[in-house]
Amino acid sequence: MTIEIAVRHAVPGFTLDVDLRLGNGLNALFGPSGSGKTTLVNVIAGLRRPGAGRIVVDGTVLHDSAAGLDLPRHRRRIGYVFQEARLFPHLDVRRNLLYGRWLRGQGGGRAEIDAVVEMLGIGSLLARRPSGLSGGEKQRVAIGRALLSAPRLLLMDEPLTALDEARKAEIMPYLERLRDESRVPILYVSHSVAEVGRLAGEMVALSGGRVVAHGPTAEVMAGLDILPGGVTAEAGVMLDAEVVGTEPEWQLTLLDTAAGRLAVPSGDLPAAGRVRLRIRARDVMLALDPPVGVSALNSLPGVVEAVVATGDSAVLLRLRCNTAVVFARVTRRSAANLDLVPGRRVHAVLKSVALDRAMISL
Amino acid sequence: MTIEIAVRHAVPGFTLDVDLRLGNGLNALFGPSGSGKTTLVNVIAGLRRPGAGRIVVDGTVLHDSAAGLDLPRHRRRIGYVFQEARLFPHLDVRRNLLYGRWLRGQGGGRAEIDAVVEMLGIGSLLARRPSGLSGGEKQRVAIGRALLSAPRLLLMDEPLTALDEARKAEIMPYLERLRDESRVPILYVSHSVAEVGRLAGEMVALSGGRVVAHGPTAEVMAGLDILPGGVTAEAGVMLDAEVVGTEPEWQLTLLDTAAGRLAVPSGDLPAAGRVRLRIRARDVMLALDPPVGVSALNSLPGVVEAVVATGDSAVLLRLRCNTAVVFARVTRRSAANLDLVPGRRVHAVLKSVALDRAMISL
Amino acid sequence: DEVTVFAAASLKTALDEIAAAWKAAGGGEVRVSYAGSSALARQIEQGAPADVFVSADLDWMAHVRDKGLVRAGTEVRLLGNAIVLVAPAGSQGPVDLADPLALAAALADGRLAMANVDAVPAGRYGKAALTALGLWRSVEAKVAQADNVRAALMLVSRGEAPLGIVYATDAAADPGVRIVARFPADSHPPIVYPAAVLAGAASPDARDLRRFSARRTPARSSRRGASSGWTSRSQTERLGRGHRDRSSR
Amino acid sequence: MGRLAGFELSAEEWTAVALSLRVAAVATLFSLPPAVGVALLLARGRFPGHAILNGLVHLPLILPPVVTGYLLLIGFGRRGVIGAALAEHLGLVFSFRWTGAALAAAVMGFPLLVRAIRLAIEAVDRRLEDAAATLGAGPGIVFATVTLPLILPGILAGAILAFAKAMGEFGATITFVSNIPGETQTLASAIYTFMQVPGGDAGVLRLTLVSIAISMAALVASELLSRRIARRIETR
Amino acid sequence: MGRLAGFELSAEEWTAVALSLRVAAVATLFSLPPAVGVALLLARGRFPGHAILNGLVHLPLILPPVVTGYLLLIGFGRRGVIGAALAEHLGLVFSFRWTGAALAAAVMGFPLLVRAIRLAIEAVDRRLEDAAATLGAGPGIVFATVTLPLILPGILAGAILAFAKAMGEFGATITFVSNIPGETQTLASAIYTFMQVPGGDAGVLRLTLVSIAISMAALVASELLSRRIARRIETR
Ligand SMILES: Nc1ncnc2c1ncn2[C@@H]1O[C@H](COP(=O)(O)OP(=O)(O)OP(=O)(O)O)[C@@H](O)[C@H]1O
Ligand SMILES: Nc1ncnc2c1ncn2[C@@H]1O[C@H](COP(=O)(O)OP(=O)(O)OP(=O)(O)O)[C@@H](O)[C@H]1O
Ligand code: MOO
Ligand SMILES: [Mg+2]
Ligand SMILES: [Mg+2]
Repeated sequence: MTIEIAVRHAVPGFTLDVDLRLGNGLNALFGPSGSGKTTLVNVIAGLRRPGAGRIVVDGTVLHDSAAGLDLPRHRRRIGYVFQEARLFPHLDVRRNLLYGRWLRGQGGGRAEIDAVVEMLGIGSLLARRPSGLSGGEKQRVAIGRALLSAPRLLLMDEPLTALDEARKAEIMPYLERLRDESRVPILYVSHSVAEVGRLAGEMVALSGGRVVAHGPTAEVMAGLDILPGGVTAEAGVMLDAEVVGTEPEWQLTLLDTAAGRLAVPSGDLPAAGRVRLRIRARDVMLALDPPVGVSALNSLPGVVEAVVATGDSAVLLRLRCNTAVVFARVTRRSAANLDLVPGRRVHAVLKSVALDRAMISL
Repeated sequence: MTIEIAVRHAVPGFTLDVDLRLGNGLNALFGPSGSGKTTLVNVIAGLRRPGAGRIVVDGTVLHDSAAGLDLPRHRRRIGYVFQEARLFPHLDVRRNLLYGRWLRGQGGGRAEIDAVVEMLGIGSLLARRPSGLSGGEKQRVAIGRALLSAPRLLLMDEPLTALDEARKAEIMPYLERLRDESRVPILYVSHSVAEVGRLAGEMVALSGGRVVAHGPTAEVMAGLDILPGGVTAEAGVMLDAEVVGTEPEWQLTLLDTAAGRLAVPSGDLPAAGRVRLRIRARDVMLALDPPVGVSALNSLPGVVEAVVATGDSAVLLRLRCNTAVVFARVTRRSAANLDLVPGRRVHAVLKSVALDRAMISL
Repeated sequence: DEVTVFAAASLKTALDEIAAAWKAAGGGEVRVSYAGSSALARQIEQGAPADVFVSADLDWMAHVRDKGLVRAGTEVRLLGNAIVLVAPAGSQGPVDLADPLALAAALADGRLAMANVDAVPAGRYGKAALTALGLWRSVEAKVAQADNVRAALMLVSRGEAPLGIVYATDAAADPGVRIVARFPADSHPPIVYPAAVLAGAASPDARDLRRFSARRTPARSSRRGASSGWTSRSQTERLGRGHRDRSSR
Repeated sequence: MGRLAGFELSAEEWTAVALSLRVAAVATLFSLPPAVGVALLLARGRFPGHAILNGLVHLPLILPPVVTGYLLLIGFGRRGVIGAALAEHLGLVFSFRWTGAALAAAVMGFPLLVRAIRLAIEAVDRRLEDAAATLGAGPGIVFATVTLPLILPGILAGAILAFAKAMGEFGATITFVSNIPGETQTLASAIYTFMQVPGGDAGVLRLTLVSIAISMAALVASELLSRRIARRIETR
Repeated sequence: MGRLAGFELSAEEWTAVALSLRVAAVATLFSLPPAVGVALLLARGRFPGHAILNGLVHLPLILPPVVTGYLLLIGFGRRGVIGAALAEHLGLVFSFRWTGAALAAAVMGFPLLVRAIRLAIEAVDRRLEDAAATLGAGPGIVFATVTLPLILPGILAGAILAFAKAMGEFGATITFVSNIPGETQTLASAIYTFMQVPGGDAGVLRLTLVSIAISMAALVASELLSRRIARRIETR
């Protein structure tokens, strides 16, 4: 399944102009406030008619200005979690949740409903009306409503912002399963690199209505420094990894990546199979010799390939560890002290606890 | 200036019951979705009348059920950034911004207005109406409106959620200045430990309408593991620090803390004076010997005092470095490998880049 | 059998009595629809299910007759009336209509309450009488024209207007006013309430009811007798003689 | 009819009361669906005849009621263009029937009904309708499941206005269907009749009080209902 | 009155047109502030007499207009309790004056005005008012700077209803202040007069068209204005 979006939409003072082809899975839409994320999502949902363009989802043409085609919004089968909850004030939470499902004639699926309700922690709210709900409660109901409407494409506009970390940590694995098992493609708007890094296979960075970066999340993340309003703290790489074993007594899981073997906390990780691991440049410490007597369990030998970017006090280095690229952010002084120039052999030292569940996507 | 809040407020299915005495500065209100944060803030603002209780801000009694006293909301001089923006749809952005200021007869202060507009990046929106603004734009205008109303207490309900990291990074120093210079106390609701850690002197953790932890942010943070829906990734300590020098060629600033001397990126830090530094347990690596040939610039000698908490795969250790407490989170395996038991001498190794601006508050 | 009568609203008291008497005398049910003559005439024109039409003046009866909706030879002058000048009950003395200045003087800066002088029969009779007496010009600007006679009467009895022109029957029924002058019968077209059986009448009783009514005018039947102000049938016939049916406006 | 004083109603007056209730209820109920349709068109539609439709709807308010009644008589009377057609094809006769009184009341109350519903429609947050559409609701379903429930208080407000108007209306009614006891004599026309005769004041007072009592009961009921609905859809 | 056919208006008819405009405009403008006040009370107030106030406001709709006119006469006539007091202390005379026609029109239009404004008030998002209060706005200022601007379209809608009603109202007017050319003879009374006369149809048609034209112009103007306001406060 692919999503093709080539649209131009102008309002006074702002023009959205994108040409994107997105694959299956969860695609992140990233960019500063006012960059056009919501506008793009609205155009896809049919809530705004683009000035010109073409939108095709999974072979179905949703819109084609040239051909005068415009599929009515209610036939697009697009689930949309709005930036503001938009719950129906006259329906209780249960009816809000089941609204889309009921319309699509999918009354059944009790198990699925229960699972969603459970995951969102809204079981006790079912009989309530939206007016008395807290901000985060509203947001959770809105997520549930979209999930339960059996969409063929899910648009989520900053769905987790009003939620606490614990709740996010419960919802994210659900989104991962949704992405992987039900194969519903998701377009996910977020300001959080952590969320995007964990969930998104591909990532689109918008700025001023235009696409400034697009590609596999790992690659785009690596270049985040150069993004407008850069999020240096989160720059890093994503590595494919295979679970090759566990150390049950320590609750550690061993991953084989192209960069080498790494031990990470087991948590809810599977005992076998493939996962993806994000390694932030700021979490990588460089040592000239293999470290001994330190608490960090992971140490990957590698070579400095390049100085990617230089800031006031820090530099971003590209390392090659085995066949993989890993980034490391160190102070300029350390880079000078250790003579971290291209060709220099180093060890990338990583604390296992820094490779926690937030850094791993299934 | 102090804030005294002792209120009980019940709605069907939920009871808020708090008794708090908050000091000056920025106080964080933290807790899972539905824990009563917005309810508490509404009670303080006078938007909900508590069933019983007493609220005193800076000697002024805002509410006293026993005495039958209830200061009308518009006389409370409380600036409130709502969880949803609540901009006036019939006024343009400029008039929205100046609404409170105009009412308090403070037409002047062009410089302040310009500074706020600049900081929020809403200069180009001034003539627009709220209806066409993006989510983040609305939120920024709402922040500006509250800031400019010359409040004696500022309530901010998740004010930065819809903003990108870059924008947050611009607004946070402003809030710090507000807190320190204009001495307006702030009650700040947030789910983000990073924000809270950076901004808040004191922190209140709510759960189910009750205060489950309250104290200096550093102390509460240290105990975050035990909080419901714990946010282990962010646990750590806050240290008072004095700027004792800079290394201009490396753009590094040297801080003296009770734990020892640390080098951090200079950024916009002052060349002298006091700051506070947050050190997350997950960023601390432990080494038995002083590390050499590594990129981490900071290494603090210390002694393991206690194993504070033990999780599946990690342990949280309390170290004493000089006179200060520092926490370190390491895998259980490392703790066993290195025999990290109370009394063990270690070196806490910290990357300078991990001590970036987000970890330092002025 | 039931008879449906379309009658001018001002006849309600009189016709209710006649209907009761008719029924007591062994007649069938009578349904009376009271409304303005103009409305009733237009409704008859549009095929209303009425058997008998009782108009407040000759004009609307003529209108209906001209449309061929009246059964020939059934027209009678059912009731007669007179117009009088009234003042609030507590007011002073009579007004001499022969004196060209008396009426205007009695009004002072007050209003002369009348029914609409262009549209409502009572108003038209009053205007004709005032004109004939040479008084119209002196009071024209002071006339307050009401929707109907009852409203004019009320203006006087409530003291809003010092004088008013109404039917003798109205003046007699309202203790709030007193008659201060009577208009000579020849100063205005005859005040008659013509009744006729309509061409489309469905009830065979209609003819009898009309005859019955013409015999039992309230002037004779009513307990209050002549004090009700209606003129007897004989007077009515007499008054009508010598005038064209359609009075000039 | 006799009894002019005293507060018991005569049989004929009870008939008028019953008829008024029936007329007002039927007029209000039957004009609801077209009123909702027209209000929707006026609130949401952008079409050439917008101003004309809007004007037409307000016409019964602008015209003196007797003129409206006269136009109804000409149009919907036995001999009227529409009246004749309706009688022939649908067997629906208005002239001099209580149905005609209901038609007159419906027409007179229509502008009030439409305006109330239109105001309610214009107050609906269209973002909620957008949300319903993304969940698969077509325009009809969006209307039935989102718009309609949200405008219910407005519909109720309009209905109570129309009902009250129907109780008080007589100008158009008496002109269109006359004032036939038991068939078209409503409370208002009965009051009018009493007003036309000397000494009718007691009758006027009596029937007026009845009319007020009925309308008040309807008013209070609608307020309670409306408050219940409003509580459910509070957005606060 | 003379001319029954032909489409030019007589001098007297022009006077009636001018008077109708004045009466309708004054009635609408002067009833706006009390209508806003009453609508606020009804929409927001929780007080014992709520149902009674609500009933009182609807009374002119429930009562046949002539009864309303009669009550006005009793209350505001020269000899009326209120009328006498007003005349004495404020020099404000209603009886047989155009001001009385305006009062009658205002009273008849009041329920329509109040209901429209009340619906608008009930649609206001009170969270915005709360926000204004935290910014230092007392109840009066909140009303003036937030509530009022937001209910403007509703006020406009009510005003146009009241204006249209004032153009068409004659039952209460003629009963209260009678039909004095140049003083209280409005277009509606003139039309009514023509209706009473055999052959008056042409006159009815002519004046009716004038009345419609005026009201249409007002209607179109209000629509345009309302749309401009609505565009400004769109929340979409
Ligand atoms: N009127 C009401 N009736 C019943 N429950 C209510 C009512 N108002 C609020 N609550 C409940 O009170 C609890 C606290 O709500 P509050 O808005 O204070 O939460 P919060 O801490 O701000 O949450 P969030 O982070 O999601 O905004 C919620 O569970 C909410 O559902
Ligand atoms: N009707 C309009 N008129 C003018 N500008 C508009 C209009 N609608 C949207 N815009 C502008 O378009 C830009 C993109 O808005 P959009 O809502 O897509 O931003 P966003 O990327 O979703 O931002 P955020 O993260 O703050 O939600 C904004 O600057 C907004 O002000
Ligand atoms: O418009 Mo009227 O004057 O209520 O019948
Ligand atoms: Mg957005
Ligand atoms: Mg909240």
